[in-house]
Amino acid sequence: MHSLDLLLLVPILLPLFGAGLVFLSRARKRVQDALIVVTVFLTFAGTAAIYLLNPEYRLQLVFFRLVDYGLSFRPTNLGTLFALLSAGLWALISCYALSYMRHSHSQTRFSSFLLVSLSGCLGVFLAGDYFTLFLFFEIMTFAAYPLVIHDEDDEAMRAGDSYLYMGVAGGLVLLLGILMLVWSTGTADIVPALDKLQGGAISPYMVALVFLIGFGVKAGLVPLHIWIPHTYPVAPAPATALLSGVMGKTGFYGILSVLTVTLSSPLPSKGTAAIPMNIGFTLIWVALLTILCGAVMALLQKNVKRLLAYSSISQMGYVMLAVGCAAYLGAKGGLPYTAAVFHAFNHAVFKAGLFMMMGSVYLRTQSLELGKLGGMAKVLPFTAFATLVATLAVIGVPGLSGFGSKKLVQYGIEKAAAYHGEQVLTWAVWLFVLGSALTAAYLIKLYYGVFLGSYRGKLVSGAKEGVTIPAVLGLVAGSIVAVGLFPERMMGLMSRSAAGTVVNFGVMTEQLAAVKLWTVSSYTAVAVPVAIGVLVFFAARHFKFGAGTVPWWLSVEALLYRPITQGFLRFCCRYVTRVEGGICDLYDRSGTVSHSVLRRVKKLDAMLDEGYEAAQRTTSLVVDQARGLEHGVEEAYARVGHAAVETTRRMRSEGSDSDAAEQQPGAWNPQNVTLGSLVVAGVMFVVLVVLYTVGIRVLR
Amino acid sequence: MHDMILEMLGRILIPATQLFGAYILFHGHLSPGGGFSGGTIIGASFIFYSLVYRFSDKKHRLKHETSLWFEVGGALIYVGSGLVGILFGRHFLTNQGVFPIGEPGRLWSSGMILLVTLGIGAKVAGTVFKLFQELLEGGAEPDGHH
Amino acid sequence: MPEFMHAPVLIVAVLLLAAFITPLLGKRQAATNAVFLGAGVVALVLSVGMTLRVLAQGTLSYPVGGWPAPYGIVVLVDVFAAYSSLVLATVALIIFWFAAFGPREVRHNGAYFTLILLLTAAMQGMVMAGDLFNLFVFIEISSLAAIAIIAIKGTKESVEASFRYLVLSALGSGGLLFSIALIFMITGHLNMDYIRTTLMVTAEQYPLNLLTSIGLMVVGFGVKAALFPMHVWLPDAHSNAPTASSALLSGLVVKVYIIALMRIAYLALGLEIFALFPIRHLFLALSTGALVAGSVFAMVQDNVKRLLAFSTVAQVGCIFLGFGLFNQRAIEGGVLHILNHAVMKSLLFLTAGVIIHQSGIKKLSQFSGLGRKMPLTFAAFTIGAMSMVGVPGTAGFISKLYLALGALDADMLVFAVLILISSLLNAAYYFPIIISAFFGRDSDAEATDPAFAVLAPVAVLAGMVFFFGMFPSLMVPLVRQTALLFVR
Amino acid sequence: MVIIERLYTNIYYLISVVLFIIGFHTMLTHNNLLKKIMGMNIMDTSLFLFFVSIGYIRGGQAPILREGVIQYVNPVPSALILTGIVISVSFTAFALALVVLLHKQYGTIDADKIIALRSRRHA
Repeated sequence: MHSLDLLLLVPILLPLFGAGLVFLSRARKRVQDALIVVTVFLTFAGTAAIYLLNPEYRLQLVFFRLVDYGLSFRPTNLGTLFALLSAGLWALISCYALSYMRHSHSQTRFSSFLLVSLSGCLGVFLAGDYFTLFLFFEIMTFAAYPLVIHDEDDEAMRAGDSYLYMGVAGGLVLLLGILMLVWSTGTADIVPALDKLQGGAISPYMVALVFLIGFGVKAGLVPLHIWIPHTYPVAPAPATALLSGVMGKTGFYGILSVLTVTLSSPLPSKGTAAIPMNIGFTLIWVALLTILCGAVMALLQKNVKRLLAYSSISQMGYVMLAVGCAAYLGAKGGLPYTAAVFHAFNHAVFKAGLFMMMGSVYLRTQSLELGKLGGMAKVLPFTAFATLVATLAVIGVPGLSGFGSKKLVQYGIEKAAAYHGEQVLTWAVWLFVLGSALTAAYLIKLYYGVFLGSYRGKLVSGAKEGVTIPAVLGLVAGSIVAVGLFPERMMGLMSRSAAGTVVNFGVMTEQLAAVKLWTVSSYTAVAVPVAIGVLVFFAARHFKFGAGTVPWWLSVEALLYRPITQGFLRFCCRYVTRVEGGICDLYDRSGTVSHSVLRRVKKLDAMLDEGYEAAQRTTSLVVDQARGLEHGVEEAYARVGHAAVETTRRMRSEGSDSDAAEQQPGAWNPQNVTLGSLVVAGVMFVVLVVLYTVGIRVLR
Repeated sequence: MHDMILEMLGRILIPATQLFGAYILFHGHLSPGGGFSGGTIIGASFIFYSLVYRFSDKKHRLKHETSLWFEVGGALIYVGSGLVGILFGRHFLTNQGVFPIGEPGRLWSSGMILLVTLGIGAKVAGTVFKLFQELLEGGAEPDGHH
Repeated sequence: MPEFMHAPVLIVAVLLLAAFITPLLGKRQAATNAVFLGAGVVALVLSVGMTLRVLAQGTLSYPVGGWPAPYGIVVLVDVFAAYSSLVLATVALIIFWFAAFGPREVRHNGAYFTLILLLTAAMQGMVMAGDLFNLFVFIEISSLAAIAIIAIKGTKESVEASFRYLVLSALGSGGLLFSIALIFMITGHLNMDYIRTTLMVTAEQYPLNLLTSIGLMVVGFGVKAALFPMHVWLPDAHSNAPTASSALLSGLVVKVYIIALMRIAYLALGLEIFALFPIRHLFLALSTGALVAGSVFAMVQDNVKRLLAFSTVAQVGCIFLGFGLFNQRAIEGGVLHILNHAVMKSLLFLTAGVIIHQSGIKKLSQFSGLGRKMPLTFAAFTIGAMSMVGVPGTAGFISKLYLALGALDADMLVFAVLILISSLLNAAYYFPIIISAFFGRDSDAEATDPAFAVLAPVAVLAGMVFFFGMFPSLMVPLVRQTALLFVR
Repeated sequence: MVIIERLYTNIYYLISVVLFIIGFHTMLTHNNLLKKIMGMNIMDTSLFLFFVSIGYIRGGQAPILREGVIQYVNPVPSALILTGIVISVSFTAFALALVVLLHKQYGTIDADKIIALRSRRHA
């Protein structure tokens, strides 16, 4: 372990440490603020150092063996780039949050979890294997929950539920994907593994699908996006800025890693090359669906933050489109790869900026309903200007950051359409243009609704902006312009992040060199969608399109998720109660069965009883008879004895006259013992002896 | 309340029962019998004793502590004589080589077996009587408030 | 380490001695506590020493009284026994600590401690017994003590629940004794080693006896371990017991029977014979039922302790799943889950007890806003719940991970998905509690965090949840060797 | 005849199984708690019979060394059953104690009535 490698711990541990300190210093507001600022900027500095060092040193840090796989940090160029971006945005947004949340409740909780989720987010970008990535992914998900539900009203709680359960479910699906990967390849490291996957029992498509679902929840792919429109509007502006600008990018980062690193092989054969191609092809269409759904839904919204939420979905669709193209093109996918990274980068900056700008509007108006707003340009001229810059950047006006990246995405999709000769993909190009037009339309709607016209509501007078918020917004706007002015240089920076992926560097450099941004045709390529967008906007305004609300039952949630969850629960309950009932039934049934058996036994018992009784009766009968017989015999004996006595007496009286014995014939007298009684005693003795011997035999 | 017949019977039977129990107890290693049987018989004599005096008489009443001491003492004798083996560097409950073994067939003939039997007997007698006592008078208050 | 040669017997003897001395101390609270905790500490020290010895020198076989195996009683401490003993000693000590200094729910603390010590001694004896009959005796002692520590609360429900437990437990014991008798009939031995060697010869002659015996054994242990369709006694019993008892019952007692069953499986029956009958598939089916049914039933509970009890039913299913899948990693997962679930379920039950004691609220629907009034307690509850859900970094994640990998190893993707679904279901019933406690509307209930002495054992358990989540490698040598006992 | 022969040789096992089933059945199906306990005892007794009869040898003597005795009954089952009896006694005693408590609290020892009383209280 190189000592420089320990630098990797700074962005992970410093925010956690800072969060602890912030919690401890909750009594002293000034110290707390200072701690937050110091922590985020130190973290930013650490991340910057990693970014600068990484290409040369290849920092890596492997820890104690967590399970079999260890906790490892092995940042890629892409990872360090996004870590730098996240830390930077986090620093800006934290400063913004200090001003924005000044009058809010539970500031300590908000700040602590802000820092914890920063740690989680940076952990995702710096992770060296999927287990580490997953660990920090989950930390981020859970740490962001208190940020989402900060307002604690009913709406926020409901949004929080949807955020949390989608997050947990996504996390579990992701875990399943990681398990599949580990099981079939034996490692969770982020390395090319397609060859091993191909031979395994689990199809690579399955793995890709599971990973896409797992990361897609965070990235907001349609139809996994349902938590976004619930969550973004209710979270405080800094939290939304982070969710949309940074945390959503972790999903993008994951998908990009899976598609261009894990599901690739260093030396693709014919069989393996088709797999990422097919996956990329599918992703392109999912991404187009995401772009269009997001854009249309954004156009229909009346709440500014909800509009921006759908806009985020739509913009992430662009990014995913580029990712799909990169996967589709394989080694020749350098241009769309750069496009994806570049657009993700830009989107992070301008969308975080837009949410913060709307936050500063909200501070003055306490409302973000488009119908009630208007004329803010007069109240907040600087914010209006910054918003204009950001909006135009999203639309893709030349000279601003969105121009270069959007152009690149368009080139990417055109390249994909040309590459394998799939005719269908030319349609994708047209859909792309349609998406751009819709984007222009809803952004015009946004800007028009908020800043132009006149404001009829009441302004919150006490809430002064201070210096921090304009400074942050200015920085964002400035960076948008700066990036927009030198897109080629940025492209060079972005393309460096393709190191370690399937992308062929040489081909990429050629492709990028061939890109001509500053041409008339590219201006018209921007102007046409914008013109269509303006038309759409006015048409929509004229026909009051988007004034009504979309019926709830048409949403994905009502159509897909709710029936599934409810069905599952109902199924479980019914099934389980049935099983439980079955068990109880079984117990009962066993009781009944044994009862019936026992009834039989009882009958048998009764029969036996009867038998006994009969036997008894017979025996008693026999005994009676025997007794009678005995009586008779006794009488006979007695008579015999009597006769004998009489005879004796008669014989004696003939000899001598004595009557003494005659008075007590029954008394014990040896003379009374007659032959008959001796016989009886003898018989009884014999019977006893026989009984005894037999009994002993038997008893033994 | 005194019952004349029970009392007279008790006077005759209780010593005899106890003597018989003691006999079985002490000859546990020589003939069928031993701690369990002997202890139960002695315990039964205690039960008989309390039945005779119907628990009314404070003077004749056996205390809970007494049966507790019987129980605990018996168990302690058992575990203690087991531990002696370990103290002598042998195994738990070792008999040979730790306790003096007399002539076979005599009362003192099998080392600690007699000791252990006595312990078990005390324990069982105490337990049997304690069970009886507890079933008659023990038990928590009806609704569990204490 | 020859000093620890006597440890297996001494652990049981010390606990028993303490159990007998405690009632003598009467009302002397300090002395009672000292004896009670002292015995726990000594048992833990002995257990640690014994485990180290077993790891260093292999299986420890201790002939009681110096008599050799077929005639004498032999205590057989292999890796599994050492591991189980260690788990028992550790978790039990923390629960002792709570029982001594936590909120008092029982009138006769002396008698209560006696029962707890007896229960612990019996459990320790059970996991180390080398012959079937001593195993049976310890099972009976532990059953009796377990029933008694429910009824000792003295409320109507607890007495009724404990009577139901007693009846079912007696049925289980009857089945067990019958099965032991059948095995004795076939083999003429009670010593597990000798049974195994004899069975190799005689098993083929008496297949019916053996089948009956194994069936009765699975049912007997199943009733005692609350395997899914035989769990009917558990929710009432575990939810109506005093807090420390609930923790002890749910955390340790239920699992000890699984340990005993599995020890019989590999020590006495031999795995070949165990594999002859479709017990593994039975385990798989029943544990699936347990995972789904336990979670779904937990979801609809309103009483916090009943919810935890139903969750135990599900988690027992998880452990059985590991043994049902029957490969290296799945068994490692099941064995680890014995420890992890012991730690986290004790944590949850103890915190639930503290919450109920401090606030007087049992119903989940009234938990709203309580978390802000007693943050430390609910933080501990949250940690336990997170671990039950299987959030990475907590102990529950590790065992679920192993189980899921084991399911994949067995080529049964279904069970990996099942484990994840059960995690999701866990989330669905644990998170609403936490969310409503921390972020819900304030209720008018009065509650504060208890004193530090009460919270300390809870805090230690919470620390253990994280510790075993971050450093599972500490237990891995034991667990791995244990799994090797099964998968040779 | 073979059947009778077989019955005769296995009469103890047979009787113990019959007793076991009677005990089991009594335990499960009777509502009266005392009868449940009786069932438990019958079941235990059947097991003791079973166990003892395993070790019994016709014509064997008590296993105490004496001159002139060749056949001994296997002492192990008897010794075990002694323990078993003790366990059974403690189980019974404890169960009886519980029944006493239940009677104090519910005023009945009928399981169904107790459940009815409980559910009424809950409702």
